[in-house]
Amino acid sequence: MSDIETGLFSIDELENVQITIGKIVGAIEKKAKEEGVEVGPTPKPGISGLRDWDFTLLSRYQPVYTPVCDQCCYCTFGKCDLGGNKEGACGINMEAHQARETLLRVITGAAAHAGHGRHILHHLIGLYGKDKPIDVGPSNLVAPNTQAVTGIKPETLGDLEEVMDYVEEQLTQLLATIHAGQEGAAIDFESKILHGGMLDHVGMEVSDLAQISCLGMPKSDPEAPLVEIGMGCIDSSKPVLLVIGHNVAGVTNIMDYIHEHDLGDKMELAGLCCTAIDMTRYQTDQGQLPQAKVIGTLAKELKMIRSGVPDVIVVDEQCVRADVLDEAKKLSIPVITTNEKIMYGLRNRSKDSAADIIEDLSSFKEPGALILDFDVLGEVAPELAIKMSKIRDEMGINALPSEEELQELSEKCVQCGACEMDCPTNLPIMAAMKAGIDKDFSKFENLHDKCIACGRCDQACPKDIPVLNMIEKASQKLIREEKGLMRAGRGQISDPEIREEGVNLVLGTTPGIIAMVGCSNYPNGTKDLYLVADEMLKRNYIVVMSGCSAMDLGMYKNEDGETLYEKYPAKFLAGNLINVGSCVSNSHITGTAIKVAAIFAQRQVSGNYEEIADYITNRIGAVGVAWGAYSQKAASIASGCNRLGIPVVVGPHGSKYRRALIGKPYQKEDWKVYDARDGSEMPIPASPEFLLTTAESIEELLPMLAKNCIRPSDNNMGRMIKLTHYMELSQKYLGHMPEDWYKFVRMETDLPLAKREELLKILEKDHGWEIDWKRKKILSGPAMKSDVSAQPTNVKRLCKGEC
Amino acid sequence: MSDIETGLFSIDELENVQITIGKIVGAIEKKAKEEGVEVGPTPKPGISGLRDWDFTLLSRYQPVYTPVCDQCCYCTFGKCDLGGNKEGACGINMEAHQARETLLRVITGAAAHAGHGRHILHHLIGLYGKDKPIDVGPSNLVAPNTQAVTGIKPETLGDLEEVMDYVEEQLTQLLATIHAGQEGAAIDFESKILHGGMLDHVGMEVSDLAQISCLGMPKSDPEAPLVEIGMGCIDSSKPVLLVIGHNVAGVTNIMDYIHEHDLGDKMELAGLCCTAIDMTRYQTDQGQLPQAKVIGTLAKELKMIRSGVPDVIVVDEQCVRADVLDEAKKLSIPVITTNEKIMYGLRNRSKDSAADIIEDLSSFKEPGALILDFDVLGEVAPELAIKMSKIRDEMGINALPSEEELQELSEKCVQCGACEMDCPTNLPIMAAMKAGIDKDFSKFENLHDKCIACGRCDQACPKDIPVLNMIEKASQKLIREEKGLMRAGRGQISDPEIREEGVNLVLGTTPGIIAMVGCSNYPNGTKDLYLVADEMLKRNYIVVMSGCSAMDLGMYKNEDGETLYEKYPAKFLAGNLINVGSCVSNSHITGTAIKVAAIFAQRQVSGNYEEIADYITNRIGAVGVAWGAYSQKAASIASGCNRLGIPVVVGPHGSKYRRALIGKPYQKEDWKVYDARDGSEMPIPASPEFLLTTAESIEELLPMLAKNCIRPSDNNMGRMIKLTHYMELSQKYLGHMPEDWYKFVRMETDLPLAKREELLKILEKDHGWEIDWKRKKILSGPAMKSDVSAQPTNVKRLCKGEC
Amino acid sequence: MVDTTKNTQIYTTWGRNVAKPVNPNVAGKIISKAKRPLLVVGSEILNGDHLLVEKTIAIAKKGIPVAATGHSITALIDKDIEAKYINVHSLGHFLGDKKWGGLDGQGPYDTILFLGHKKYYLDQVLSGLKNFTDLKTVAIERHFIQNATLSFGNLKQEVHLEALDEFIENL
Amino acid sequence: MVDTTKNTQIYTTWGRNVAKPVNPNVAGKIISKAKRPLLVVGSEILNGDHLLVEKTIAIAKKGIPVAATGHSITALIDKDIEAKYINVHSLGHFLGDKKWGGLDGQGPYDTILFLGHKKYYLDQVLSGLKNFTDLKTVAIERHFIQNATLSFGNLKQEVHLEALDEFIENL
Ligand code: SF4
Ligand code: SF4
Ligand code: SF4
Ligand code: SF4
Ligand code: SF4
Ligand code: SF4
Ligand code: SF4
Ligand code: SF4
Repeated sequence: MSDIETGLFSIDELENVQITIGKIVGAIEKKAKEEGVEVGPTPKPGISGLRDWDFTLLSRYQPVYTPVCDQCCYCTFGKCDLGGNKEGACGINMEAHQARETLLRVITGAAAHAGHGRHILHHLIGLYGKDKPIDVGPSNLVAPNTQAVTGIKPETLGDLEEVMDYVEEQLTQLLATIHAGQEGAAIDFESKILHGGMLDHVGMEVSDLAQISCLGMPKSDPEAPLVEIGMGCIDSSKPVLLVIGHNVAGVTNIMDYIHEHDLGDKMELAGLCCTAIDMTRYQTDQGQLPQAKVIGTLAKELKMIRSGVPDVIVVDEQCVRADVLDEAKKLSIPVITTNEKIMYGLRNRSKDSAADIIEDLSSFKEPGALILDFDVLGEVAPELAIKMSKIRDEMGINALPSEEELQELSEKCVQCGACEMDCPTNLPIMAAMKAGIDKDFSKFENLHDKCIACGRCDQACPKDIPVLNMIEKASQKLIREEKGLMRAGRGQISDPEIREEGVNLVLGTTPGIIAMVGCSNYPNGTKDLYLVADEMLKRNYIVVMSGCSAMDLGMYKNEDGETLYEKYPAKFLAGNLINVGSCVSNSHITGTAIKVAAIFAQRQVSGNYEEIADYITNRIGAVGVAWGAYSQKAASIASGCNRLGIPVVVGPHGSKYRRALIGKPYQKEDWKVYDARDGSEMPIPASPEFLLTTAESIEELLPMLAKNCIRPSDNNMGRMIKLTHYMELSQKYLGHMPEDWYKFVRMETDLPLAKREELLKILEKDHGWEIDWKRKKILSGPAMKSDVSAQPTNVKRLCKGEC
Repeated sequence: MSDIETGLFSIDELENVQITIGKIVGAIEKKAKEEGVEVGPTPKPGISGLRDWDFTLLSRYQPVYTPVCDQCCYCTFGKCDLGGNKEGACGINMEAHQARETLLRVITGAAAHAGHGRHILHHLIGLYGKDKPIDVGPSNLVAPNTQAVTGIKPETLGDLEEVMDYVEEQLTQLLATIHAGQEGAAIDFESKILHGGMLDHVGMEVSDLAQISCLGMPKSDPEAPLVEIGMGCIDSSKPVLLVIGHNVAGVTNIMDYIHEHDLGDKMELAGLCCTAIDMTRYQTDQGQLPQAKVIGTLAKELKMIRSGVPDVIVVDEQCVRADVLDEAKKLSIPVITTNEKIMYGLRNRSKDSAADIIEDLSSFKEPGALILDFDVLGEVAPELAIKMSKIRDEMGINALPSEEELQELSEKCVQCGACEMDCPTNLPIMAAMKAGIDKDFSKFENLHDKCIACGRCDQACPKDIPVLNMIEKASQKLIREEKGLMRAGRGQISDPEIREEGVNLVLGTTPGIIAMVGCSNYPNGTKDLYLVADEMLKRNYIVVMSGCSAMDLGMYKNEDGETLYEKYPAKFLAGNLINVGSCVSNSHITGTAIKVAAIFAQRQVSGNYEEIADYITNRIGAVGVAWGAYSQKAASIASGCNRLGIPVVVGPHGSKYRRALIGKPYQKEDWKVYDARDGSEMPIPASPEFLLTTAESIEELLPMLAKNCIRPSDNNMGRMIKLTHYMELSQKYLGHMPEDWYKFVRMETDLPLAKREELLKILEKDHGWEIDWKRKKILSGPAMKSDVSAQPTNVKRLCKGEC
Repeated sequence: MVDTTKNTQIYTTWGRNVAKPVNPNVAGKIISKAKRPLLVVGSEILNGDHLLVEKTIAIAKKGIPVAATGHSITALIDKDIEAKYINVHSLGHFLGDKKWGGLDGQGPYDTILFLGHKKYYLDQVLSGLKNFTDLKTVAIERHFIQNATLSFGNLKQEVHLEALDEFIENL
Repeated sequence: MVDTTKNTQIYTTWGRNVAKPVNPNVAGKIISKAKRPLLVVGSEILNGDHLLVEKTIAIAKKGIPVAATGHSITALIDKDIEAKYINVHSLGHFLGDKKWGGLDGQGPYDTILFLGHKKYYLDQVLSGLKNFTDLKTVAIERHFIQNATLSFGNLKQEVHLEALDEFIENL
C-alpha cells in the first residue's frame, strides 16, 4: 500500500481525471484544522444529531395539526380512519401521522431542490471539471449552510459532490421513516421535518453556488440588472420560444445558440417560473444585459399557453403543469422535454439530428420530443420556434374566444355553482357570467389577478364552458399592460455587507429582515405582495425576495409608473429591496442569517449548527413570508428556516400544510432562556410567537411581521423602533393599539420618544406599573430587564461553566 | 499534482484510514476491463436509462389503476378531486396521479431497504473496515443485482458505499418527481416505478451482502439450521427479551453479551419480523446453533406485547407498530429504541452508563430509552430483562381478560357492527360476541389465524370492548401450540447451483420457481401459504421463501407433525424449499434469475440490465407471490421483479397498491417477440399474462401460478410438464379444464403423454385442428411453432444484424 | 318489500362520488333494461349461506351471462348457465377496453352486476371502473359498496337473501 | 323559516365524519344553551354584504364574546361588544388547551360559533378542532363547512342573511 497525502491527484492512463481525496473519515476535521478552522460538534449530522435542539424549539413552539384528510392511505392495511386521533392498523395515531405527512411533503420539496442540485452539478462538472473554483462574489464564507451543516468548506465544484452525497443519504433515511411501521412519535417526526428542512437549504445552496460559479450569474451584485417581466412585454409578432421550469442547464445552450447565430432580435425568448429568473441571470455578471424576458409564475402557465402566443415550449423540471403537452397540442405548439424528471411519454430524440427532429415536430408527426442532449436542444428549440411561427401564422391558430363568443358562453351558464365550489379560492364566477350576458365583462377582468389559472373551473363545468379562457379574454387589456421590471437575482449577501449591517440587525436598529418567498397561492391576488413589501420597505426593513415572489413583485407599479425594484436600492441595508434569485437562491436567505452569526458575531460555523441556530433564534429579527405558499418546496424551505429559529408566516392556503408550530404566549415558563454569562434563566419576550403559522389577510400580516421581529438581543433603540412599527401597523391595519404591546417594554427607553409620556400613563393606569414621573422612568412593572450585554441562549452547554 | 494509480492507499498522519480510488469517471470501465469483464451499455442508469425497455414491457402489460382515493392532497392548490380522470389544479389527471402515488409507495419501500442498507453498511465498516472482503459463499458473481445495474463488481465492504451512493442519488431524483408540477405522463411515472423497484433490489442486496460477510450468517448454505418459531416456543417463566424490527446491527451486541455472560439458558431472546430471522442467522455459518427464537411477523406484534410475556422490548426499524411504547407502558414493559428511524420521543441515553439506564427504566422513571451506542445496548437490554422479569412477576402483571371477563365483555357488546366494518378483513366479530355470551369462545378462536392484530376493532368499539384481547385470550390453547420450525435464511443461490439447475429452468423441465414473499395481509389467514407451497413443492416447483412468509410457513405442520421445512430439502433443485433469509434477502430471488442469465447462459452481466431482463422475461419461468402483501416494501420488491420481467401475484388486499400491470391475451399483436437469430417476429404464448395482478383465493392462485410459469423457451418436455400442472391444478381447484390450455400447445409432444389422445381429440373437435391420427401428430392449428433453437427477445438491437 | 337503502355507513371514503343506495326492485328493473348486462360472481358465494349459490344461479338463469371470479366457478359448473372463469382484476381491465369482445365474443358490456365479493377488494376494482369507464355498476352485496354506481346498503344476512329474491322477481 | 340544510354539496372529502346540517333556529338554541360560547369572526365579513357586519354585532350583543380574526376587528371596535383580535390559527391551538384562560381569563370555551371566514381556511382550522378536541363547533357561514360539528348548507347570499336573522332570534 502506498502513502499519499490529502490533496488533488491525477491518475495514470486516465487523462483529464482528477480525484480529490477528502471524503474519508477524519478528513473534514483534518483539512479544516490546516486552515485554522475548527469543526464543531455535528459535522454531517444524522437524523438524531440535532434532535436535542429540535426538542428545545418544539417545547416552545408546539405542533398544531390541521389534517387535510382524516385518513391514512399509505399501506394496504388501510386505508385507515384516524379521525379523532384514533390509531390506524399499524398503531399510528392521527398526530403522528400528520407529522409524518408533513415530513413527506417537506422531503419531497427538499428532494426537488436536491435533485435539481445534483443534476446541474453533474452537468456543470461535465462542462467545467471538478476543479472549477466556486466563485460567488467577495466572500470567504461562500457556503454558509453547507459549512454549518456538513463542516465542509467547498472550494471547487468537485467539493460539492460530497455535500450532495450527504444530502441524498439523509433524504433517503428520512424517506425510509415514512414507511409503515417506522417512527411512531409525532415529536420525532417533527424533529425529522426540521432535519429535512435543513437539508433542503444545503441542496439549494449547492445548486446556486454551482450555477453562479459557472454560468456568469451576478455574484453578490446589488447592481444586478433590471429585467422585463409580464405577459405584456412579449412581442407576439416575433417567433416566441417559451421555457418553463426551474433548471436552466439546458436552456443555456439555447441561449448560446441564439447569441451565436444572432437570433436575439429575431425572436422572443421568454420564461415561466424560476428558469425564467435564471435565464435572466445567465451571463450578466460583467454588466451584460439579460437575454431573456420573464412571463411570471406558475399561475401564468396556462394563461400563457392558452393565449396561443408561444410557438415552441421547452420544459425542464419543477412547477410545470402536467397538462402542458395536452394544452399545447390543441394549439399546435410543439413541446420539448429536456429533463428526466419530466418526459411526458415523448420519444427520446437525444441521438437524432436537429434537422430530423425539427422536421418531425413541424410536420406534427409527433406532438413533441424528449431531448436530453443539450447541444441538439440548443439548435432545435430556436430554429423550430422560427419555423413554427410561420406555420402557425399560416394556420391562423385561434386561441381565445371572441367578444361575441364571450357573451354566448355567458348565456350558456346555468348558474349551477360547480365552478365556484371547485375553484381553490371560490372566486365569484357566477356573477361574472351573469354580467357577461349583458356584455359587461368587467367582473371577469376583476378575477384575473386572483385567478391562479388552475383550470379546475373548466374541469368542473357541466356545460363545458371554458371559464379560464373567458377570464383571460376579458383581461386582454390588463394583460397587455402587464409589463414590469424585476431586478435579476443578485446571489448571496457578501461577507463585507454582513460586516456592515450585522450590528444593526442584532441590536434591532435595523428593524428586521422580511423575506418574501413562495408563489401563486395568494388568497387575494398578487398585488398584496406589493403592498406588504412597500409598507415594510418604507419602514426601513430589509426586504428580501426570491423565486416567484420576486417575479410577482415586479409586476406592479406605483402612481409614478415605478416598480419597487426601481424605487428601492438593492444593497443589504435597511430599507433596501433585494432579489437573491430563483428558488434555490432561498438558501442565501438562511445563509445571510448564518453569516451574521459567523462573520459579525464570529461564531464558529463549521459543523456547529446548533450554536449558529441558537444565535439566530435569539438575535436576528428575520421573518419569512410565503404568502402564496403552494408547493412542497415552500414547506421544506420554511422548515429549514424554522430549524434556525426563523419564523415563517404563510397565507391561509398554507393551512393545508397540515401543521403549524405555534407558541403559547400565555404560558410563561415557555419564554425563558439562559444567560450564557452564568447559566442563569432569564425571561424573554414572546417573540417570535410562532415558527410557522398562517395569517388571514395582509392587514393581519403586517403587524404580525413587525411584532415577530422583536428579539431578546434588541437594545433600547432597536426595541423602540420595532415596537413603534408594531403599534403603528396595528393601528393602521387593525384599527387599534395591540393588546400586548406593553409586554415588550423593559424600560422607558424602549418606548417611542414621541409617545413616551402617553404610553407611560397607560402603563401606570391600565397595567399598574410604577412610574417616576419626574425622571420619566419606569420603577417597576416590566417582566424582564433590559441588559444589552446579556447573552441569551437556549443551549445549556453554551453557558459559562458548562462542558 | 502527483500521479497515482487506481488502487488502495493509506494516507499520512491518518492512521487506519484507507481510500479506494474507484469512484471516478471511467474507473468502472477500466477496472472491469482489467478483469476481463466488459461493461454493458447502461452502468448506473439514470431515470431514462432503461426507459425503452420499460416501454417495451408496458406496451404488453398495461397499467390498470384502481385508486385508493379519488383525490390528490399533495400540495396546497388542493386537495383536488380527480374523480372520473379529471385534472387537478396542477393539470395532472387521475391516471398520472395514480402512477405517481404508486411511485411514491415504491420508493418509500426502496428507501426503507436502502436506508437499512446504508445504516448496516456504515455500522459494519465501522467494525470491520472498508477492506473487509465480501464473502457470501462459493460464488464469483456475488452481487448479481448490483453488477447488472451499476456495473460494479464489489469485492469489499468499501465497494458497496459507491453502490449506495448511486441508489440514494437515484431515489432522490425519483422522490423529486413526486413534487407537484413534475412528471405529467402516467407512462413515464410507470417507467420511474420500475426504476425504483430495480434500485430496491440493489439496496437490499447491499444490506444482505454486508451482513452475511460480517456476521457469520449462512453462506449459500442449503443445510442452514432449523429454528424454533411461534409464540408457543417461548418459556415465559424465564426473563423474556423481545426484539422487533429488521435491522440486526444493534441486536448482535445483545447476543454477544448474552453469549459472553453465559445468559443463554437463563433467558429467552425472541424476535418479531425480519430482525428475528437475522438473529437466527447470526453466527451460524460454521454449523453453530441459532441463539434466538422467532415469534413471527408483524401480525404477532400486538398479540405478543399484549400477552404481557416480554420483560423488555427492543425495537430497531421497519414494520414496528407505532404503538409499541404505549402498549408496553400499560404492561410495565420498558422499551428501548435503537435506531434513528424510530425513536418514539424517548430521551437519548446513548452516553449514559448501563447501570443508570437500567436503574431509571426499572424504577419506571421513564418508560423507555433511546440507545444508539450498541455496546451500552448490549449490556442494558439483557440485564434489564432479567431485572424486570422479577419486578414484573412481583407486580403480578395481568395482561389478558379471564374467562369470566370474556363472557362479561361479550355481554357488553351491542352488536353495532362498528368493529366488523373497521376490521380490514371484515372478520365476523359480532357472531363471536354472541356465542361468547353462552361461554362458547370457539368463534373467537376461529378468528385467531385470520386476525392480523391490527387493533382497529378496539379503536372502533363504542363500548370500549378490547376485542383483540378477547380473541387472544380465547386462543390461548392454539397459541401455546404455535411451535414450528423454520430453516434459517441460507443466503443467495451459489454459482455452482445455478450451473446445475439453470438448464432445467430455461427448458422448463423444472416447471418453475415460485417465490413467496410479503406478509400479514392474507385474505384468509396464514395457512393458505402452507397449502400453496406444499402443492407446488409436490409438483416439483422450486419454492423460495423470504421474510415474513418464510416465518408464517414454518408455523404449520402436516399430519405427521412435520413442517414443510422438514419435509423438503433446501437445495436449488426441483421440489426443494428454500428460505433465502430476511426481507433484504429478497434480492437473492431476482439475483438467482440474473445468475441464470449470466452463468448458465453466459450473458454479459455488468451494466447490461436490459439484455439480462430480456433473457429472464423470455426464458425463466418464475412467478412471485406476495399473498399477504401489506407494505410499501412489498410493492417495491414486486416492481423490481417486474422490471426483470418476473410476474408477481398479490393477494386481494394488494389491489390497494392502486395499480396492476395486466396484459390482454386477446390482443394478438401484443404477444410477439423477435427471434434474435434473424430479427424476424414470432408469436409467443400469452404467459406471463401479467406483471402484477391480484388473485381472490388460493384456489384461483394455484392454476395461475402454473400457467404463468410458461415461457417461449420451454422445450416440449418442459411445456408438457407445465401444461400438465396448469390443467391439473385448474381441475383440482376450479373444477374444470382451463379454457385456454390449447393456446399453449405447439405440437403433440407439448401434450401430457397419458392424456395425449384425449386432448388431441378435443383439439380436433372443439378447435378444428388437423390431426394425423396415425402418427398422432398435429398437422395444423397451433398459433406458434416449437423451435428450441429460436432465440426470443423483445429487444431489436439484440438481433443479428442490428447494431 | 325490503328497503336496502337505509344503512349506508362506511368506514373510509374514496372521495365525493359515492354509490346511490338502491332498492331491489329498482335494481332488478335496471338490469332487465340493460342491453348487455354481465353478472360478476365472486368466491364469497361459497363462504356465505348456501342459498347464495342458488340465488346466483337463479339470476343467471334469467339469461344474464356470468363472469365467475376467484373459484366461484366451482359452484356454477354444470348448472345450465353461461358462466366462465375470469380473474376479476383482469376483467376490470378488459371491461374498460371498448375493443374487448366480452367473454363470448359478442362485444362489450354496459351494465355490470356484482355479487359474492370481498368488500374491500370489490371496492378497489370498482374504483377503477368508476374513474376510467362509463359503465353502470350495480352491487347487490350484503355490504354497501361505495364505488359502485348503485348499491344495496349494509344488510343482515337474512335481509340480503330476501332482497335478492325481490331483485330476481324484478328481472 | 329558512331551511339551511338542503344543499350540502362538497368538492372534496376529509373522511367519513362530516358536519351535521343544521337549521338556524336549532343552531340558535344550541348556542344559547352553551355554558361558554365564543363567536369567531373572520375578515370575510368585510368583503360580503355590509349587513353581515350588522348581524355579527347583533349576535355579539346577545352577550357572546367575540374572537375577531384577520382584520375583522376593524369593524367591531367601539361597537359596545366584547371583541378581541386573535389569529385564528393560534386560536385553534389555544382552544385545544384546557389550561388556556380564554380571551378574558374566564377559562375555556365549550361551543364555538364561526362566521365570516374563507371556506377552505376555516375547514382546515376546524379539521384540527374536530380531530383533537371535543369542542362543539357551529358554522353559520354561507357555505357548508364540513369539518364543523354543525353547519348551515350552501346558501345564496340573501338566504344567508335571512338565516342569520332567524338564528339571532333564537339566541
Ligand atoms: S390522504 Fe389524501 S389520498 Fe389519502 S385518502 Fe386522504 S385525501 Fe385521499
Ligand atoms: S400506514 Fe398505518 S395508518 Fe396508514 S394505511 Fe397503513 S396501517 Fe393504516
Ligand atoms: S382557473 Fe381561476 S377561476 Fe378557475 S378554478 Fe382556477 S383559480 Fe378559480
Ligand atoms: S360550472 Fe359552468 S354552468 Fe355551472 S355556474 Fe360555473 S360556469 Fe356556470
Ligand atoms: S399536486 Fe396537483 S392534483 Fe395534487 S393537490 Fe396539488 S394541484 Fe391538486
Ligand atoms: S385486530 Fe383482528 S379482528 Fe380486530 S380489526 Fe384487526 S384484524 Fe380485525
Ligand atoms: S364495535 Fe363493540 S359493541 Fe359494536 S359490535 Fe363490535 S364489539 Fe360489539
Ligand atoms: S415481510 Fe413484510 S412485515 Fe415482514 S418483515 Fe418484511 S416487510 Fe415487514
